[in-house]
Amino acid sequence: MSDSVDVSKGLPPNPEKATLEGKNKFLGFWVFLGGETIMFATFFGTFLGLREGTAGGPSAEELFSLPLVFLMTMLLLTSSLTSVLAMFSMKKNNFRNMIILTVITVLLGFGFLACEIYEFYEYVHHGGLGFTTSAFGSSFYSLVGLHGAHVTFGLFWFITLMIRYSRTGITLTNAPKFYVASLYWHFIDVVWVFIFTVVYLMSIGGA
Amino acid sequence: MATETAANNNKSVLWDWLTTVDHKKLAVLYLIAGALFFIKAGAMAIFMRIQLMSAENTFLSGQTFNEFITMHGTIMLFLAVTPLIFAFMNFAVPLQIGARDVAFPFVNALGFWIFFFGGLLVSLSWFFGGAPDAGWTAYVPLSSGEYADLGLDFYVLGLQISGLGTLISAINFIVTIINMRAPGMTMMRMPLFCWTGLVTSILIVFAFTPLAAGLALLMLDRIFGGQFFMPDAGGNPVLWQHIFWIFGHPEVYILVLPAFGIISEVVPAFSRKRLFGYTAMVFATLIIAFLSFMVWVHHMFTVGIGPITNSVFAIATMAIGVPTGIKIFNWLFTMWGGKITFNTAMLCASSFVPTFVLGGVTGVMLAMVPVDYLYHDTYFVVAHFHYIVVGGIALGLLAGTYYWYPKMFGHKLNEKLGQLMFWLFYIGFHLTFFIQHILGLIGMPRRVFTYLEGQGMETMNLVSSIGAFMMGAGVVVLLINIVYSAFTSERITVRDPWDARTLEWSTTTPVPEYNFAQTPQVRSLDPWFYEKVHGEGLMKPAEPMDDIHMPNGSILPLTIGLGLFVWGFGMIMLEMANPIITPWIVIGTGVIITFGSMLLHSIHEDHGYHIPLDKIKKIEKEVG
Amino acid sequence: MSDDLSKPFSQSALSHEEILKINRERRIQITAFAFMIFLTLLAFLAVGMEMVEPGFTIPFILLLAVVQFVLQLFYFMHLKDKDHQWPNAFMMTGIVVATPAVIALVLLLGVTKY
Amino acid sequence: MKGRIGLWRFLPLTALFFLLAGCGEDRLTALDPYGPQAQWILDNMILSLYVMALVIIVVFTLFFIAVVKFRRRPGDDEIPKQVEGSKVLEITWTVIPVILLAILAVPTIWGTYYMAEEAPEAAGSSGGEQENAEGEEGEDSGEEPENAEEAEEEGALVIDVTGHQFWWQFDYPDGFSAGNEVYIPTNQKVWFDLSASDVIHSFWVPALGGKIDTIPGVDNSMWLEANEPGVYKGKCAELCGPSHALMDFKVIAMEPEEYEAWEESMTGQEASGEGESSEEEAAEEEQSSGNEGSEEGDTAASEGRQVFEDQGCIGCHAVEGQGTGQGPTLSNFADREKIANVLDVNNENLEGWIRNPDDFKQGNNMPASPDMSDEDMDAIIEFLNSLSAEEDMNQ
Ligand code: HEA
Ligand code: HEA
Ligand code: HEC
Ligand code: CUA
Ligand SMILES: [Cu+2]
Repeated sequence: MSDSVDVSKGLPPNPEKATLEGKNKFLGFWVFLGGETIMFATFFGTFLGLREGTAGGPSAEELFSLPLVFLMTMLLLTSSLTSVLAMFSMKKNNFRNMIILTVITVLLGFGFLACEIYEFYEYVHHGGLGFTTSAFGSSFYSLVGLHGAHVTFGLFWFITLMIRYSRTGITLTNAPKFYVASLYWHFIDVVWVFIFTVVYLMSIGGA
Repeated sequence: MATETAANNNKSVLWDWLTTVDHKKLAVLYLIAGALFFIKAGAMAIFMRIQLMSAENTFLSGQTFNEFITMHGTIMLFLAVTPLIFAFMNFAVPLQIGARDVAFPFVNALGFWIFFFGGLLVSLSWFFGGAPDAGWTAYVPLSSGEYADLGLDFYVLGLQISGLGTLISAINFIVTIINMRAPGMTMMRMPLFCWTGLVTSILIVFAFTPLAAGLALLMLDRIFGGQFFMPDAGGNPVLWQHIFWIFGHPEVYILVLPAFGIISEVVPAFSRKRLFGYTAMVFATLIIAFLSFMVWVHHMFTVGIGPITNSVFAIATMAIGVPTGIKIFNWLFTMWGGKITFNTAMLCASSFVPTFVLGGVTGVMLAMVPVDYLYHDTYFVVAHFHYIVVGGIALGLLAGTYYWYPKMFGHKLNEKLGQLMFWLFYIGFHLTFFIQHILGLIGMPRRVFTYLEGQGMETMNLVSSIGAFMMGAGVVVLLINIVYSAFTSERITVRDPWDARTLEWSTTTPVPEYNFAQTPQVRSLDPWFYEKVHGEGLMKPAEPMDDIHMPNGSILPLTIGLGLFVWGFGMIMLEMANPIITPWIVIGTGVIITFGSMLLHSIHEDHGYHIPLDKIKKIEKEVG
Repeated sequence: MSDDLSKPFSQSALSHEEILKINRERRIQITAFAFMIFLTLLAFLAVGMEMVEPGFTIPFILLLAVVQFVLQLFYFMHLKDKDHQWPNAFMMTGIVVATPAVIALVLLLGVTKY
Repeated sequence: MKGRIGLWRFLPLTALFFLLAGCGEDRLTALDPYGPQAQWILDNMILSLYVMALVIIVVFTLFFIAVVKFRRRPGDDEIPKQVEGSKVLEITWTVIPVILLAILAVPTIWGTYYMAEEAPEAAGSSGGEQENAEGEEGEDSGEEPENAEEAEEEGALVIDVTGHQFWWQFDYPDGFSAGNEVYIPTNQKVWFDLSASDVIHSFWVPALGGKIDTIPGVDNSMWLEANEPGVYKGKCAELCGPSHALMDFKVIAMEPEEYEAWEESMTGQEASGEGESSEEEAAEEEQSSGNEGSEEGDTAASEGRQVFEDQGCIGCHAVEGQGTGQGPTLSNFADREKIANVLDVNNENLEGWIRNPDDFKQGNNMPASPDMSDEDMDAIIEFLNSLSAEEDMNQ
């Protein structure tokens, strides 16, 4: 049936979709991402709806600092590029390159995460905005925090994959897994585009 | 060739069921779980009806009554009907598209167990100070930490978990239907049940995610002191209502579409006629699905959002009547000119049509905003949706049960008892719910645990309660029938006891583990009927006989579900006054079980096993 | 075939043309990336330096976000490729469903009546 | 055969409406409207019923015929003609419902705006009401849009409504409140500005009009108009806790003159002749002097007032002027038709209520006073029974 691919000539051109299993993973994951859009949309809507509800606490304009957000954006965007490049290496059956690029992706991701933790720490301890301070605080931390949780999950995913398959090279089983993880990572990146625009830039330049 | 043959041959039956990844066995598990939850929620309805039987009755207190309505609604929608439709989807969809299994058998089992443990968590609330009591809609502030107790935490976390299970099962169905169809089974040759299954799954993907988000917000609000909904700190209670109904309205179509699908299978089968206007039916389904995301504000007309919004959403809501009408008339014209056999399955399926129309037209009446100012939150609404969920979905599920029962269990259900059940249920249903329209109009709000004497509501409520008892009797007859038939019905050995039309009837009964020894070649809509009439009476194979690849069973789905259950329970313990163990230990345990199992699964690469050719030949010979 | 599934490959089955094609595509991706960085910079500058007229800032940066969103989806995530109809359909549905939802959560909270 | 069940069920429905409409002594049912809004709703409901009747008749007829005519006789193994579909039919049953829905859409939108009419600007000045009395009459004029302008010139009555678990607070523009019972003049639009203090409730007077939710943090408004004097039952329609079912209220509509008198007795202006003063003592004296009761009754009541204060009741229950928001205002308690909406008015019930309110309304917010001495209880009851505005104005 359809899971019989020609493997005699080497790694097939689209290893992530060479098997039925891979095709299924690929499609299933896209469906999941489709669902994630509306999940994030709900959090975005919540944030936008409650943005003004500062209840006397600090407001967005008072808190946010553009340079830090810019740095974070650059880290994440770049990591997205490296993970794209990793997928090109995968297609060419260049396992070493793929791992190196993925490691870079992960490092950039950790950089991003560190910034975010620093940012939250600052807001809580010096900005006076706790999770429970106001509706603005709650919705801000839950939206950005949800994204941060996705980043964290993505990082652990990459790391597990790399450890698990550190010796095997690219196979028809793990190619879909790497591919799907990289899709996930891009999706996180896409969400961040909206976060920096809607949460940070719009709050600062909003008036 | 890695031919580790079925490893669980010598394991116990119980172990076999706990670790199964076979879609047919999971279907049975879903069926049992769903039926148990249905009986539980139905029994609650009976208690509610006893309380409302007479004015100022004191059978239940206001608090208990609120817990009953909440659990009744929640269980019925999330834990009874959802698994029941999943039972039939699990059983029929792979067979109808000619697949050996679903796309991700492991995920299929995972979905079941997560759903099951989520449901268990909701049900546990009774033992920890009371069930949730804010209605299945859980409107804040009534459901917030300030006004509701632990019960709501069980609601939030239990639904979160079971919703996760539902979500991943839905993804699985989507991929199955898109990727696993047999050769020749184009999208426009798929049976309508597969179409509605696909569309329902898509709706689940896009509706359960906002629910997950909403429940997360509510959980953050209740357990971690979030400020989303309380106006004092800048929050807004209407936010929850939007999120809930963005999910909630599609949810009702999630439930009804598979019922539509079942009707679209049963009616043609017993009218011996192909489905009238197949293409129109498919597109109507898609339009209904699309519109269902654009109408949610019709549950919030009285919130005071403003006249423009209300008007727009009213029109959108009414528009749904058009594609639904297309379906109704197509069913009618399927029967028209056919040769109709009236057995229990067909009785349920055909009576679905007029009953559903009664419920549908009251829906359109509700959509008239200013008049909804009268109907909203009265028994008129209760009557509207029971006409659909009982007169529509429950009848559809009963039809499905009687229809697929022989294929699932190898014997038919008793006809006499079946018809008795049908008439009890059907008459009881009309008695219970028709009169509730009028109750609503004369001023009976819903969710009231009692009503004062002398308001003219006593007789009608009594009638309604009597009807409910009849329905209960009907369900009891069904249960008796199941037991009775298991002992007395003759085994079915033919492939196709109903002389039906779709692929699931082309395999042997009982269905072998691998469904089809050879993947069938599909040449038409209603392929089995086509081969019976135009072909040689058996499906043409699309491939030579060969070893069949099967997935291995695994206990990990169950442990992941268990892990989530423990995790969720730990979260609830954070809210308990004096938990015996530190909640964080419980949470940690749950997290470790969950992620540990997931890790195990991803580390242990399992390629399944092959059933050798000679074994297949032997099995095929045995069943003839 | 399950034994093939966990076996690495010594070589790639890509033909020379296919490798060239992949390299070309990779160049396009890098260009797209550069363009996205540019868009991001523009958005930050628009807000940080108040380059754009105040009333226009929000529509402007939202537009930039949407453009970048499309680029990300279609290039980095390959939605432009032709074997991606189903993924495309699901993302589109997600967006179509999400848009009214966000609008409702922002506007229709009962505080201002529409 | 199932077809017939549905049909004969449906026909009596319309008959039932008229049947039920007759027995509306308690003025609860929406089938017996007493105001232009409720009338509009009923008319349009019946309109939609006709449309639905059409749909139902068509579907049921087709169904009935199909079920009877196309049964398979035993032994008949013929395979019927396999029809694929029909474009013409398909279009027919798309277009006709669209037309029917369009018919319903028009009144829907019109009515939405009709009911969303906002209170005229000059709201709140009660001075206008006197003249209003003759200004507005009849159900018909109630529907006229010009009516709004008319009202605008003269100033409309706007009552603030606050929903509490499980009672209603009505604040009048003139600085006094009423608990659980709201008095309105007949034949004019009365506006309500609604909100809630704790959870969401919903304000509904079936015989007068539609409902609207009262939501903490959100301000809503609606209008109602009664054509006839009388008592109209109101209900809370949104689940709000264990005693949601018992969260009733009453709308008492009076002829405008009468209403005016009531209003004055609540503000205490005319009777005491002390102008704007709403000093506690003055108002209290004025109220008890209104009692036809003897001297003893009078002193007992003022003693009762002392106890009422000592027991802390006054902390939650105002007995004149503005309400506290903690408990229903009792300024006109003696005029209540029910105690806390659930108990018939008599002294035993009142005592029972005060001793342990939770027995009658689970989860309500009034503290129990089981250990209060009998004398104190009697004094409080005496005092509460003296709090009447109606007797005042009848004087
Ligand atoms: C599966 C369940 C299901 C289904 C299918 C529907 C279908 C519909 N529902 Fe229902 N509804 C519920 C379950 C369902 N509903 C539930 C559970 C609630 C209460 C939730 C709660 O508050 O707890 C509810 C509440 C509800 C409300 C809110 C009432 C209120 O609280 O104030 C409204 C308002 O518009 C509504 C409308 C509709 C409409 C227009 C349809 C339409 O889809 C119906 C379309 C069908 C037809 C119209 C019949 C067939 C058509 C023809 C024969 C063609 C010709 C017809 C015409 C021209 C009219 N529903
Ligand atoms: C699929 C959904 C579904 C189904 C099938 C039903 C089925 C029934 N419902 Fe349900 N109902 C809802 C969904 C559903 N309901 C929802 C969503 C609500 C709103 C909740 C809310 O307000 O939040 C609601 C609310 C609701 C109310 C209104 C409560 C209120 O507002 O105060 C009533 C009252 O009559 C009622 C009655 C019934 C009855 C009599 C049945 C019958 O059809 C049930 C028939 C089944 C049985 C009778 C079971 C038989 C089993 C036995 C007899 C075994 C006996 C065993 C023991 C006693 C141990 N329901
Ligand atoms: C903490 C506030 C509080 C205190 C103190 C209090 N009450 Fe109440 N009272 C309430 C509330 C709240 C209600 C409305 C209960 C309901 O209907 O849910 C109420 C209702 C009543 C009613 C019925 C009102 C009606 O509209 O029919 C009476 C009578 C009454 N209280 C008398 C008293 C007396 C006498 C005392 C003193 C012994 C007292 N209350 C003390 C809060 C209070
Ligand atoms: Cu207040 Cu129900
Ligand atoms: Cu709906």
